[in-house]
This record gives sequence, C-alpha cells and structure tokens, in this order.
Amino acid sequence: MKKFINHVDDLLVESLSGFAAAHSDLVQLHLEPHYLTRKHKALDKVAIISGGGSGHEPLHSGYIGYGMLDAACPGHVFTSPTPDQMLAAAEYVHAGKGVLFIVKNYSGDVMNFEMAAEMLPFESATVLTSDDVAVNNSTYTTGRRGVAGTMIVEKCVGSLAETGANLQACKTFGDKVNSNIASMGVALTSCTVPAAGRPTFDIDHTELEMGVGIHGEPGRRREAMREADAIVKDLVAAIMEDFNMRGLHAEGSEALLLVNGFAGTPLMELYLIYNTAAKLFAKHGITVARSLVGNYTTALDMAGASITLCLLDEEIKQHWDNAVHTPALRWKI
Amino acid sequence: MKKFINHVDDLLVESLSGFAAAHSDLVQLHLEPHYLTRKHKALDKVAIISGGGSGHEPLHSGYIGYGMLDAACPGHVFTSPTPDQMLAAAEYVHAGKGVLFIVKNYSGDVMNFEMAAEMLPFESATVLTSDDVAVNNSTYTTGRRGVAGTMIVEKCVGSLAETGANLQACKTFGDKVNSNIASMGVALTSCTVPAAGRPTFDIDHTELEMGVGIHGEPGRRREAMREADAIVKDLVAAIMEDFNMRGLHAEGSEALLLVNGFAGTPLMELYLIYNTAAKLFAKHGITVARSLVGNYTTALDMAGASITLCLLDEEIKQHWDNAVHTPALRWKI
Amino acid sequence: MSLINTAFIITAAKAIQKTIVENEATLESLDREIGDGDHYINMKRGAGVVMEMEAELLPLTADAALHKIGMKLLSTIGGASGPLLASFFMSMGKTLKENGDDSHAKIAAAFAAGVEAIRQRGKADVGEKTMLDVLIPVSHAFTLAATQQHDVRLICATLIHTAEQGMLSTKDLIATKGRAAGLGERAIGHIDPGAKSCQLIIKTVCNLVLNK
Amino acid sequence: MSLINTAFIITAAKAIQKTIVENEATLESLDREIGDGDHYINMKRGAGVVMEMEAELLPLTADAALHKIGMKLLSTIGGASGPLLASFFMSMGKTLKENGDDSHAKIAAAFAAGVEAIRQRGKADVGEKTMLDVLIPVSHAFTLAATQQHDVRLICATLIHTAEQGMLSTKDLIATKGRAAGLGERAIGHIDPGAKSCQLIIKTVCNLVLNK
Ligand SMILES: Nc1ncnc2c1ncn2[C@@H]1O[C@H](COP(=O)(O)OP(=O)(O)O)[C@@H](O)[C@H]1O
Ligand SMILES: Nc1ncnc2c1ncn2[C@@H]1O[C@H](COP(=O)(O)OP(=O)(O)O)[C@@H](O)[C@H]1O
Ligand SMILES: [Mg+2]
Ligand SMILES: [Mg+2]
Ligand SMILES: [Mg+2]
Ligand SMILES: [Mg+2]
Repeated sequence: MKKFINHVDDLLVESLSGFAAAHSDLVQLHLEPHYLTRKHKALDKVAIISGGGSGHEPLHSGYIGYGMLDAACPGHVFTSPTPDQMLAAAEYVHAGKGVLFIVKNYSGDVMNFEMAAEMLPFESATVLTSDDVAVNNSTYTTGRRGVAGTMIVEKCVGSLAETGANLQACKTFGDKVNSNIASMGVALTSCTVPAAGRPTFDIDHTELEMGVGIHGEPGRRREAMREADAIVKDLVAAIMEDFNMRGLHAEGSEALLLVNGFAGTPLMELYLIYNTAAKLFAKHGITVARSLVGNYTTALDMAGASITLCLLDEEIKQHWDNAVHTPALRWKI
Repeated sequence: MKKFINHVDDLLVESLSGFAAAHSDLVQLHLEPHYLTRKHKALDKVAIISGGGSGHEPLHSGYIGYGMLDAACPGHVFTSPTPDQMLAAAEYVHAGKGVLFIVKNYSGDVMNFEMAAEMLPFESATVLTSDDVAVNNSTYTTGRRGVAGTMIVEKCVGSLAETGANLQACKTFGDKVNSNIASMGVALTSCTVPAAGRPTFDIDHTELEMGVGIHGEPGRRREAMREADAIVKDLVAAIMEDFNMRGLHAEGSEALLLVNGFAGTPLMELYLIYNTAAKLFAKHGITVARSLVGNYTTALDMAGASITLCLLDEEIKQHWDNAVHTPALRWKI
Repeated sequence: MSLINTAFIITAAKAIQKTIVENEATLESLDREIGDGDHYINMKRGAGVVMEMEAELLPLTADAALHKIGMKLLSTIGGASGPLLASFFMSMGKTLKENGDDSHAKIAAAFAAGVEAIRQRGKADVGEKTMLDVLIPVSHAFTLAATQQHDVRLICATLIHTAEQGMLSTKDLIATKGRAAGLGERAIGHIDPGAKSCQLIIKTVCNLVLNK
Repeated sequence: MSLINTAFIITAAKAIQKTIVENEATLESLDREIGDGDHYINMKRGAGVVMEMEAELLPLTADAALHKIGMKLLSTIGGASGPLLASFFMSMGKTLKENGDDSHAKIAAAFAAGVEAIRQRGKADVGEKTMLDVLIPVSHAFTLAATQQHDVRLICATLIHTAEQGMLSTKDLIATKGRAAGLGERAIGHIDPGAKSCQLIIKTVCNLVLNK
C-alpha cells in the first residue's frame, strides 16, 4: 500500500481538515462528532443531509453547498457514520422545515441513519438510494445498493429544497429520481482500505470484476479482461435490462449519462467509455440530454468505472440544471 | 497494463470523441488534423491556443471555453502535437487580434509550436510555461519544464483576453503569471504509456520519485517512501527555495495553492496533502487566498501529486476569480 | 444474588479485545471475501473504546454498564455491526435492570432481549447469513438450558458449541441481508464475518465463566 | 549523373522501418530510462507513414521526395524528434534541388544542410546528449571523406563507425537539451534514444549502399 498518509488513524481528520481549509468559503468542519455543514446556514428550507463511509470522495462532503446538501456525515473509511454524527449535523442545519436524509442503501448506513432519525427531536424523512443494478436478484431482500446515482439524487433534491418545497415533497421527489436511475460498475483493480493495508480482493491482470460495488464488494462475476467496447456493452445492457425489468420506458426518453470513475482510472479512459456508452444508449432510442464524466463517487484508489443512466422528465431536468455551488459540482453561480 | 481501451491506435480519437460528445454544449472536435475549439467562436479577442501531448487530461482540452482557451491541440500520448494542428486551430479561432500560444516548456512542444508560429499567416506570440522547480540547475540549458501551473496561466490569460486586451498585453501578462508560479511533484507509481504497454519506470513499494515530471520522467532523486508530512515538507521546501533563489518575495504574499493529482491518487489523499502544505506555507508567512485541489494536470494513471504555488497580486487574483466556463473549470457562470 | 457484576464485564471486555486482535487475519479476510474488508477494524475499534471506559464503568451496576457500553458502541463502531451490537447491549442492559440478574434464566432472557433487538434493527432472521445465525440459536440454547436448570458449566459448553455450529452454518448460505446480499451464489463457501466475531465473543465469555 | 534516386529512397525507408521495429526494445527502454517512453512509438509512426507514401513518392525526383517526406514527418511524428527529423529532410531536399546530387560532395553538403537545420531548430550542439552527437560528427566525416574523394564503400564504413562512436559518446554525458535535461547527473550511463535511432538509420542506409 502506497498512500499519502501519516498515521492511518489520522487520515480521516487530516483529510477532512484539508478539505475544509481548501473550501473555507463554502463549508465548515465540526469535529467529535464529525460532520460538515455549509459555511452559511440555509434558512427556511428542508435540511438535506447525507453521509456514509469515507473513501468515496467527493461524495458526500464535496456536494455540500447551495443547491445540494446542507450537511454531510463522514464515517471511517467504508464504514457508515454513527447516529450521533447525524444528530449533531441535523441539530446544526435544521431550519424549521424538517430534515431529509439521503442514504445509500447499505445495512450499516440504513441502520445508523434510522437510529438517528428515531432519536431526532424534529420531523425527518429518508430517501434510500439504490441504483446499482449489479444486485438484481429479488431474492436478495436487502435490495439494491446505492452507488454513483446518489449524487444525482442529492443534486436534484437539493435543488428542489432550495425552492422551499416541504419535507414530503422533497422525499417524494427523491424517491422518484432514485427510481429513474440505474448504475452498473466494473473494476480492473482492487481498492486498498488504508487500515487494512492490503487490497480488498485479488484480481489478475487478465481479469475484471463485473458489477463491483463501490467498496470493492464482489460483483456479479469475475470475467476475462477484454476491450473497452465489450465491457461497456455489458454495462449498458445490464442497465437497459434493469429499466425494462422494472417496466420503465427508457426508449424514447431523455436521459442524463454519468460516467463515473472509481479514482484510479484516468479521464481519457472515462471519455472513451462515454463515447461508446452514449452511442449504445442512442441505439436504444435514448436521447442523452445531459452528461457528466469524472470521478464523482470513488472507491478509494480502485481502477474502474461505472455507468449511470438517469431518465429525465422536465422536473428532474430542471432541477439538474438549476444552479449549484459546492466544492465538487458548480454551475450557473 | 489494464486500461479501458479498444485498439491502442484508436484510443486518442475515441476519447476525444467522447469528450466532445459529453461537452457538446461547449466544445467542438475537428479531426485530421486534430484540434478542439469552443463551440461558439469568440469574437474580437486574442485567440488563446494551447496543446501538448495527450495523457494530462483535463489539460488542455478541458480548459476550452469562455474565460480560458479558444482551442487546444492534442498530440499522441505524451507526444507534442504537430504544427499542422496548431495552424488549423489558429485559422479556425483567429478573430483578427492575433494568436497567443501557451506552451509547456519541452523541446518537442516548443519546436512544434515554433514551426507553427513561423508558418502562421497572422500575428502570434508564445508564452512558455516553466513552473517545475524539480529542474533547478541552471546548467541544464533547456530550462524548467511546464507542469500543473500551466492551467493557472491559461486561466488568467484567458480571463485577460476576454476583456479585449491586445496580444502583447496577453503575452506580457502570461509571462508574469508564469514567473509567479513554482511547482514540484512526486510519484508513488509509474504511469504506463498505452502504446508501450508497460510502466515507464520501475519503482519499489518502498520508494518514491521526488521531482518527477508529468510524463514520468525521472525527477531529482529516488528516495525512500515515507509519511505524507515529510514528503510534503520537501515539496514545499523546494518551492520556497525556488522563489527565494529567483528573488521573488513569497513571504508576506497572497497565493493560490494548487494540489494537483496525477490521476492515480484519490482526493482524500490530495486533501491531506493540502492540509499539510497550507500550514507549511502559512509558516512561511504566505496567505493562501485561493485553493484548488484535484486532478487538473495528470500523468496518465500515475499515483502521485504535485504542489503548485502561484503568488497573487491584485491583477492575477482578479483574473483567477473572473468567470470561467469550461468542461473542467467553471465558476460564476 | 446477582450473577453478573461490572468487574466481570470489564474482565470479559478485555478478554474479548484480546480474542479479536488474535483473530485479526481471520476476521479481516472474511470481510474482504464477501464484504468490504473493515469488519476487523470496526470490531477492534469497538473493543478498544470499551477498554477506555473501565474507570467510568466500574462504579456502575452491571445493567447500567451494559447499557453504557451499548451507547458508546453506537457512536464508535459504525457500519452494520455498530448499531446491531449497540442495540444488543442497550437492550440486554435494559432487561437486566427491569428483571434483575439473579438467575440464569433471567440472564438468558436479557440475552434474548438483546438478540431480539438485533433482529428488529437488522430486520433479519436465521438463515440470512449474518451474526444472527450465531446469536439466535445461542439465545434459544441459553433459554432452554437455563430453564432446564443446567449447571453453569454445561450451559457454557452448550453455548460455545451452538455458536460454533451457527457460525459454520453461514458458510453454505446465500446472504439475504447485509453487504454480502449483493453476491448471490458467490457468497457460498464463505463464513459470515459478523457470525465469526459473535462466535468468538461467545466462546471467550463462556470460557471466562468456565475458568472462574 | 544523379547519385540518389527515389527508388533508393523508398528502399531505404523500408529498411529503416525494419530496423526500427527490430530495435523496439532498445529504443523503447532508452526513452523510458531518460525520457517519456514514446521515442520508439514516434519513430515507428514516422517510418510507417513514409511507407504509405510509396506511390506518391515514386514519380518525384529525389530532392522532391525528401522534401515531401520531411513535410509528412512534420505532421506525423510530433514530439521533439518530429520537427527535427522533418527539418532534416526538408533542408536536405532543398539543398539537393539547388545544388544537384551528382557527386558525393554534393550529397554530403545536402546532408550537412539537413543536420544544420536540426541544429538550428533544436538550438543544440555536440555534447548536449541528443541526436546531434551522432549527426554532427557523421556530417563532418561525410564532408571530409567526400572531399577526399574516398570510395563509396570507404565513406559508408566511416559513417557507420562515426555514428556508432557518436551514439556511444552520449552515454557519459549530462543532457542539456531535450527531455533528459531535467535529469542532471542521473542521465549519465544512459544512451540518448534519439542518438540511438539516428545511428541505426545511418547504419541501415550505409549498409544498403554497401550491398548495392
Ligand atoms: N441486517 C442485518 N442483520 C444482522 N446482521 C447484519 C445485518 N447486516 C449486516 N450484518 C452483520 O454485520 C456484519 C458486517 O459488519 P461490518 O463489516 O462491521 O459492517 P459493514 O458491512 O457495514 O462493513 C455482517 O457480517 C453481518 O454479520
Ligand atoms: N533540442 C534538441 N536538439 C536536438 N535533438 C533533440 C533536442 N531535443 C530532443 N532531441 C532529441 O529527441 C529525442 C527524443 O525524441 P522523442 O522521444 O521522440 O520526443 P520527446 O522527447 O518529445 O518525447 C532525444 O533523445 C534527443 O535525441
Ligand atoms: Mg463497512
Ligand atoms: Mg514524448
Ligand atoms: Mg464490513
Ligand atoms: Mg520521448
């Protein structure tokens, strides 16, 4: 393991401190319990809070700011944050209109946020994101994992909340956006959890992990490494299959195409993936009306990428397009 | 080598096509010769053109747009583009006020741009960027290499050009910004040139390459891997030493601090680096007034990072702050 | 007469920490195989924080100590195991406080309440390849043995055995809860990390009792 | 009587391509050691594009063919070697056109003009650890041998030897031009990749002449 760290136990706080210092115009770091908030507290809106294990940067802290999150609770690397963090964050950012938690669907995250919500002295609701189609068998009752599509939910709900919409409206819209999203990822290398000090999984240079999770969880299957177009074809097929299975009419729809890097894959390759994916979706009758390519939901240092398609109606498109001003996503402002 | 590619010879065009498709609202791709321009040609301003070998994305194509570049010429991976590309790009974007080339100081880039400039049917000037302090011995007459600081020059000169400033003013300002910048990088792993198919250099897990170039060129020396703070201390010291050697008064000055990833290093580590670097510069009496942390000038898939400090006067700060709207850098618009 | 005291809880906590550290390689590789590789780190963090509570716990009654440990774990471990183990201790403490701890049956009931809290929080049951594949059978065995007024040595031996069986049973299961639920058939052949750590904890505590 | 013709240029180009491909490992590793690892790829791309020009070149006079090759290399190779090699061919073609090619001295003069173009474009000279450490000595030797009216076989043998010496001389130099100029002392012990490819090209062409 070769990383820029001092002591493994200090990595999180040192990194958060650097983040807060680099973006001191936008965010504020609170320690013990750890959470980050907007520099300037938003008034008279539903407070949007997300969080999860660290190692997925810029998710979630990078999305704090106008038009997106009010606060984020970072856990240890790949470990859900604890309820005291969510409680403290909620106390801090609550502006009288309730709190919406946006939570990636993992047992740990769900339970920790759930306990926080139970203890919260004011109204809250939760949107669970579950865009990963790698987990597609309905016998696995935990349901699908939340991956890169989460930031789309955060962006769109964040925008709606800025308009003064109430908690129920934000929750309903968040669920809708989530259900319009499907993602599928692939890993070429494993990530290394710093505290573990060795790769989470072994993978040969002739192999890839199809359907990998953003924590390096094994995916659908181990397959032979092959050319990019063949890999992208399978990712796109899995996404289309999912929309079909769920009875969503992707054909003829407008969509946002997000090609997300897991951190170890260069932009050059991500754009190559985008090129192929966009053509394949077009063949399926989808109009790629919005695009995002880059490292938006990472998996520590893993080489790999995921493709996310979010079907757009006018409402989602409008909220995607609205101004946003965060460390990692900014436009029109 | 595990990469998302089809055939190595198609990587560049496929990636450029994906880039142009993903940012079709901002950029336009021209092929044979290859160059990229703004989607909407700017009028009545100096045309700012950059370019260089590919593999440093988002540099340069990612910086095309309002407030920054008018065109970029991508070469093969790590290979300077050829004069016909610069000529075609210049013909396309020239708006009657001359062309300013921003060129990283490498023999190949310098010579190819020089030949283009000689053949150009209208007025041009060139700003050579040379911010890499790793090459600090004046006996090496080629001079210093241009690295991550280049994008700061592109941003600031791009902003000035938008005001209608003439060619000479843009050139003079570009040289000034360049001379206010010092960068120093370190590699933990080697990059792999796709066409070569194997790492450019061998490096043990107990070693690092101090002063590495953005093409994986060997740096000042091979050293023992150590904790982040010790590495950052050396990078900062090299930068401070350079400013002192050049008689620039960094102490007491405001500065922009850019912590740049080479692509294989996660944001979490870059922020940790930022945290330490910012404190060290503060100890030197420098006020870090602006910050940027992320993968802005990469080296294919190399794990590593560079620190860039740009001393700010009011003029540079203003042009850094002005609105910019490109695929990889956007604010206030 | 009280059958648990805080001194024993602290002794047990120390023994548990030792066991976890001794089983680093096992716990870490199990979670790497079908999870995200942090289970050992999470358990170690949890055990470590309880160690630091010694002075704070000593003056407390056993039920209050268990409840406090639960609260602390809740804000320390995180992940899936954090809220589950926290719920266990808080519930067990609460039940002991309500019912007392003057018989094995009462302790078994408190243990069962803890396990039930995990079941409710995790919305899981036996056969889903989680820590509950250890805890539910152990809880049943405990209740049965305590009701049958078995000798404490026999109870402990039974629980160690049952925990072992439960842990091993996870090997051939497909997971339907927790992170491994994403794996389908690929989870087969791997023991669940949470089941393994619970089995180790039960064995450690029972051995302490046996050697008292 | 013309001493060079386009057919020979094409034959030479083919032989050069073969040589470059045969020396892939050497060229690639030299540029990996003190450069950025692309020199072989650049040279192969250059050689490849000249191959594709065969039909276009055949009808041309030798001077025009060389000039055209230079133009094509300029827009094909890129990097440092691209404009340098392009300048060489364009200048050599131009000089041949002006002076003719009916004596070895005239060819040597054209070669010297090509080398001079590289020198000017690269602002470099002997001793800076570049291709010029091969090309300048070879040019001098060529001029001398041609002036002394040596037999073509002797000329070729001399040039092969001089190129070899020049190439080897780069090994102990610190680079002051090109990418390796960043390395300081660390460049010592490594042969310059551009010097190596120029030496190989000269050897290949001379051997062709020798075996004619
Ligand atoms: N819903 C659940 N019910 C019971 N136990 C669960 C549940 N989800 C996960 N677990 C247990 O938690 C363990 C994983 O813990 P840990 O690795 O610390 O957390 P995470 O999975 O969040 O990384 C699993 O091995 C399993 O035993
Ligand atoms: N200024 C110069 N003058 C002469 N030759 C040079 C100069 N700069 C570089 N070279 C030659 O170019 C070679 C490198 O070519 P190549 O690898 O194709 O380009 P790049 O260095 O741009 O990657 C060097 O080995 C050296 O021989
Ligand atoms: Mg975890
Ligand atoms: Mg090169
Ligand atoms: Mg885990
Ligand atoms: Mg090279």
